[in-house]
Amino acid sequence: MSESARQDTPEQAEFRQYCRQWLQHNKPGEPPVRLPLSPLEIMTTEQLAYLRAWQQSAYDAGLIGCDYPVAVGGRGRSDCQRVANEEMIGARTPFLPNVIGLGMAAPTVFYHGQAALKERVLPRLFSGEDIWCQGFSEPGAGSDLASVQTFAERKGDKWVINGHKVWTSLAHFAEWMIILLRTDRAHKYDGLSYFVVPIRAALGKGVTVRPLIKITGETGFNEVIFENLEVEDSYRLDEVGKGWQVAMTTLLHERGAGELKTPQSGGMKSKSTHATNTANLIELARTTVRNGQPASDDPLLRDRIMQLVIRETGLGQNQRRARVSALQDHPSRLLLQNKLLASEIAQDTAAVALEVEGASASLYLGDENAPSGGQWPMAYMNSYGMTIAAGTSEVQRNILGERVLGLAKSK
Amino acid sequence: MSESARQDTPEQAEFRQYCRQWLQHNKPGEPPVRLPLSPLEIMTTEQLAYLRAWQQSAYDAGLIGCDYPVAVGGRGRSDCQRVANEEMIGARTPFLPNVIGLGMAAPTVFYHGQAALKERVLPRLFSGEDIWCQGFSEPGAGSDLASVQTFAERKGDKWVINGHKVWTSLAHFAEWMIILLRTDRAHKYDGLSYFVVPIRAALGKGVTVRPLIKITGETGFNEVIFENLEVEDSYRLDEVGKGWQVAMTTLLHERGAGELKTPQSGGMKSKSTHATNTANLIELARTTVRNGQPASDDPLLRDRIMQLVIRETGLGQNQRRARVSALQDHPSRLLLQNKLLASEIAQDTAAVALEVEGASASLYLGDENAPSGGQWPMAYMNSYGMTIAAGTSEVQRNILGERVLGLAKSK
Amino acid sequence: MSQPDNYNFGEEAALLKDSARKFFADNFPTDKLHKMVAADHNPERLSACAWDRPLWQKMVELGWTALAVPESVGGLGMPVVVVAGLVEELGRAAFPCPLLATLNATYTLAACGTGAEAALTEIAEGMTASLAITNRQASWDLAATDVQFAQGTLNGTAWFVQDARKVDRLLVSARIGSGLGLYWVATDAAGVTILPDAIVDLTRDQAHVRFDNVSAEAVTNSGVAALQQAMPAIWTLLASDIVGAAEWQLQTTVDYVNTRQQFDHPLGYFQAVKHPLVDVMILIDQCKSLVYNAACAVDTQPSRAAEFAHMAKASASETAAYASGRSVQYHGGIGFTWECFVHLYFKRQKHSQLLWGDAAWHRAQLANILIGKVA
Amino acid sequence: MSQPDNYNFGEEAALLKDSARKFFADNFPTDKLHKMVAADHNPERLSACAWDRPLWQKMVELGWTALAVPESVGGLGMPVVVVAGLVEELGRAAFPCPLLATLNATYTLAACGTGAEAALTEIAEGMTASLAITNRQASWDLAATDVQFAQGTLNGTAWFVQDARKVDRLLVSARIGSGLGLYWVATDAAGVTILPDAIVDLTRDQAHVRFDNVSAEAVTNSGVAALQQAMPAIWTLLASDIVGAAEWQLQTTVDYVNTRQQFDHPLGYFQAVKHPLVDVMILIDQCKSLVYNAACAVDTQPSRAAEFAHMAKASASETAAYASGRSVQYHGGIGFTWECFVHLYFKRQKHSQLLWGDAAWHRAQLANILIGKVA
Repeated sequence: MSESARQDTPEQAEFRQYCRQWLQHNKPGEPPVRLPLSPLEIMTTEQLAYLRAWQQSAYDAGLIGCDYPVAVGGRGRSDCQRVANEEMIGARTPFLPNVIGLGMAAPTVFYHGQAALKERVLPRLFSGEDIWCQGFSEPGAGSDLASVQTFAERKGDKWVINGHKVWTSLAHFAEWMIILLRTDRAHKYDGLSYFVVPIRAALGKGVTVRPLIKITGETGFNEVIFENLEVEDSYRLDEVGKGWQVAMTTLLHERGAGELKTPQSGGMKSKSTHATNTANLIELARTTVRNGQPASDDPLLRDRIMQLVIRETGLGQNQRRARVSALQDHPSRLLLQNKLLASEIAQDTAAVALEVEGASASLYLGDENAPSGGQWPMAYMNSYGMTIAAGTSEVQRNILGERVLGLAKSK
Repeated sequence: MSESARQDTPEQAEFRQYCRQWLQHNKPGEPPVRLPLSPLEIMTTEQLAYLRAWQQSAYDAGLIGCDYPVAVGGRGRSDCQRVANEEMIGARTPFLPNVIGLGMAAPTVFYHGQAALKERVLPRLFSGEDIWCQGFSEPGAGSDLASVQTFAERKGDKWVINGHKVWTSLAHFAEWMIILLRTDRAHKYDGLSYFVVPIRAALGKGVTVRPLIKITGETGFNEVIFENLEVEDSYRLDEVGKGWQVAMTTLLHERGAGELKTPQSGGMKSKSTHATNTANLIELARTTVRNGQPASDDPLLRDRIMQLVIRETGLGQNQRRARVSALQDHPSRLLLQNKLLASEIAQDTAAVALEVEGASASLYLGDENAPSGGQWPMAYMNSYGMTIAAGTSEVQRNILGERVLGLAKSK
Repeated sequence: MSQPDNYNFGEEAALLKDSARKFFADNFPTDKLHKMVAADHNPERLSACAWDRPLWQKMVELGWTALAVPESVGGLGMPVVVVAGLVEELGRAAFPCPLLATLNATYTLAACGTGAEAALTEIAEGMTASLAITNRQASWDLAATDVQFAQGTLNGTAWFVQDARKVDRLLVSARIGSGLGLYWVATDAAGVTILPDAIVDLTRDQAHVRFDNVSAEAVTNSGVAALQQAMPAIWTLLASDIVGAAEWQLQTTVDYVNTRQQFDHPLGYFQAVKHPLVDVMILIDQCKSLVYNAACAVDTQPSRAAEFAHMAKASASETAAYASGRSVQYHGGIGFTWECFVHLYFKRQKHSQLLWGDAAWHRAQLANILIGKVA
Repeated sequence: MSQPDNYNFGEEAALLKDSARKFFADNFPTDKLHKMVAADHNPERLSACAWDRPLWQKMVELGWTALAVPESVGGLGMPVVVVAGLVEELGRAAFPCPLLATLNATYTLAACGTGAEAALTEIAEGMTASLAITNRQASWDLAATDVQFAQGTLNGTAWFVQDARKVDRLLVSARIGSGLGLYWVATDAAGVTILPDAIVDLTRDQAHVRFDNVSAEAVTNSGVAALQQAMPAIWTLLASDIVGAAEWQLQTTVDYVNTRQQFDHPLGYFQAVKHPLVDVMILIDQCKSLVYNAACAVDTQPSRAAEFAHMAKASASETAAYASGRSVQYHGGIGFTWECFVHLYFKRQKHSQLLWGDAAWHRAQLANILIGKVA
């Protein structure tokens, strides 16, 4: 019996039992298709269909959104999502496809949307029937998010949207988009408002979704162009001019630092998926012959791999320690490090893997002789998506220096 | 015959011959005292006397200041100091004690001082009779040099100086100080003026010199306090308000990027002196037994030592390439890196040496069992003097980014 | 067997940690430390041994030296996580005293079985001790020693003995035949000569100790096994000391760069200062998390104690080096002076960094566990 | 014997370097490169081999492929420093062509003695070639090969053959008895099968080549000695290619961060961007200085050629990795897209970084020279 289980409330204990039993009988079998590494890399409708079916069944069983009130499609439980997540991951289930919806849109709509809107959109969000995407970044607004220019102009009880969003993962599958818009050009932060927009319905009628190609050659990101798209005022979250505050709710939950725990499953082993972690790196080093000896015998590589093991373990232990208040001097000091550390550890892990592979690191996915099917060079390139997206590593260090250490604000 | 010799002009060739012969007969013998690592660390009058005698004889022989006009104590040669330096260093002579005088004061006085002043002070500067020091930094003006507050107030044809200078090496031996003073509080840069000040004569009468102790425990730096010190207007260099431009001449020559080549000797081997370089590091690794094996057999240490060898060699080759215009895209791109690289390579070299020594790195100068007499921990601590003084490494990177790469000025 | 989520770091542990922090803050602020240990700046000085013995006595009376002693022999039998909390505060204060040395001896004795009960009882009663188990080369091979035991007496020299001049007893490792014995010896016993080292670190003393026909009885004859069992706690506690000291370095430097103005801004405004300080914080947090994980492993998951302790000390050594360098660099000129306090921690950290194995050594041991030894 | 201060990099060398830079700037700007090599973005694509053969012919007519060929066999017999200058510009343009491959073959042949004259003459006349001397594991041990020579024929597979589909000839290393022979083989000869690799780098092609009873005659039977003599030039020229490409990455990124505005400032204003870009420049300059030092050593100080060439390639590999990472990171989102040009250099540099030995391997060889082999 795991330690977290040992600390369950009665409700959690009973729910944990239920989850276990349900998962025993309802965990989906091997996927019919090669699964992507993460929901953000879903490329084909086959992949989506398989993952969506899993989310639907997990939702119907009450494992997703269970801490939300019944009225909006939840089960009104208290702190049970954590239990469901532990059990789903423990059971090595597939991940949930509607990741932006569950992790960012749901809490934001829940805290800032009107009752009618919540009741309409959240159930289909939890079930995965409606995929959600996020419209924050723009060509001119990356690290400096508050400089978004996509404009919503009021026309009676409607708003007319014009502009250009980029890096919108899943937009090509999404029904809805959470979007940060400018409603006042005179004020940078107070000139922003936050909406939900039914983009699928408007495809070809004011909304164009174009795929962006990553340096890996993969698609998955999109750019979304808005031309005179009309949306109802009821799709607005919170007041006009409060968009920045609403966006903070989104980012807080994205960082896992929000009130509502994000539903998570995953852990399903699949030969075709390949995680960027030190376990796989060590496996690679063991099976690679390099200058005549196993790479795992090379003292320099051993040292560099151990450096990564220590950072990886440290990150895991940070998350554990973050739950022990007596061992923290500052509430968000550890949580705010997660994204920065995870992305940089992944990047360095992939970089070392390429050195382990040596000249064979030149071989890519299409090459039958590529070690690990060419996944490591792809992982290395993708790692820059991680250190750039959702706040570059540079921005993350600013946030940590200013919010945690209390150093003077750079800008 | 060295390559540089091969490229000598007739004058240089003849002069080189002369230098060689003179050095053969006049190179000083072993010092009677333990010599410091650099002129800036001269602590005793015995050390100073020995080094001063050497500078005097080299000056009398025409090896020092020989490119300066005869009128100011030079020999009116063209580009012969370089030759003298090569020969003096080749002959492994002691270094010259009046390093600030020769490297910074002399060219500054020469380019910005009045004729009478030059003729008065430069000969005794070259000969080493007068030691010079530099009064730039203040408690409140470190990286931001232009914020100096030590004030010179005009009183007829005199100036009255009040304030506080720090990090003035050699001040306890110095006759003269080059000093950057504020003469106008209204303008930051244009409110500065540059003087030479006879501090020795004024000790106890308006000038107080107090030693500063370094983290190594060594003395050598000083703080100098001015209380109503009167100096003549003829000690001013260039116009009132032009102090910043004059200071640039000083810094340019400090960086070795000035018109006039600084007289340099050195290279004398002395068991008591210990240079922070990879040759000594390799020697240390060879002679250290670490976890049962010679440290020089440890693959990780070998790799780290080679990293330093490569940086050290690269720095030397930078200086060589800096003289081949066809292999440079920007005139000062290489020169401006010297100080930054030299100080950081020294710091990292010492750091690796401490790891080679392991627990024995805890042993300091006073310990008979200390490897290399405890010089490595001292060198490591002193390396921070190098990365902080004369423009911190952070300031150096700003300069390189802005002046060479043309990036927007940080401040 | 898995660990408790909260490291078993409960009420009691939190209380002790807080009171320790308050104890040092109230009784031994850094200026007091500086006045006490930095009196003589001569780089060729011989080793000093300046410490506040009366304050130390208070710590003994508070029972801090008996924390790790098993209850069976009159100690408090506290888990290592609790002790780690105390040691973190000790490191933050850089307080010169034989607490770590005594704890190291305690954990080693506790692994020696019944033969060690008398010694442990002495510690429970307030005696202090230090390990004398290192050879001239400071090899971290536990079997390495330059002391021999024969005909009931110890002969040879033990090197790098920490706080030797502050302790009452030494736990000495000596070769006996093909094995290794551990011996409990009074520092004032006949034939024991403590030869102080002149060290850089002003907050500790260190010595090599000569043994000339010192009569002694073995606490155990399976010294290597006992040391093997004890080292994870020893590595972890030193790492905890480093974490506390590094946190002092970080906070002190943050305070300075927030006040020091250059170019019309506090230094901390500049990313060239801000981001490296964030990296210091990141290293400290990594290390701190690994310390409590390792401590908890010693308490509840012995099969993985060595693995996690190697991680903790490797991380700590990197943290000590980086935090120290940045603390001096960002204090600028003033940080390079003897009068500024940062060099006290700079030197203590350099000492700790290389003690009981540096980062590379611990990673090499870790690799032997996780990847396997190289054939 | 010491080197000339100016590396013997004179008029002629400067002229060639400038004209090469102009040649690529005029005829093959980066957008043209992108259009040519980045047509197919499918990550599972098979290897393409897109290059501008007519432009390459111009280069051949300019005599660039004959630069390193000794005059005795109709070449121009230029020193390596001159060639390094040309290759630096090639790297800056990331121009897909078999110049490096042909130069590598040339230096190896030039070390083979009279037996190589015919082959060198072919190169002097415009033939292109590549080395086929690497085994499946890409061991950089010069004696390692998976090809055997027996009864006048070659059998086996050579791996990681660079630009194999662009060249006319292969210089193949094969085991013959206990020795190693080098063989000059036409790529269209009977029994030669070129099996293209699907590689990340879009600016080169790579293949493994199968030899089935390919009849061939040895250019030399002391292949290891010849390769040993040639490798310093080969390492140095690849390092020079890396330097040129890294300079492109630096300047392109500098231009971008000077225009891209965030938080009311160009990105380059922020030290978090400015200082790492300075470090990129520092690495480039270190590498460039070491490249010309190594090239000059090959020309004038053969006794130290290997030592200096190891430094150059070790430095180059670090430079390639760091410059590439920063170029993508500071281009931000746009730098992560296929349409942006930076990934072309990112991928070429990653390929170059690991080719002919990575940084750690070269440092290990350097240590064997400077410290001595570990007993």
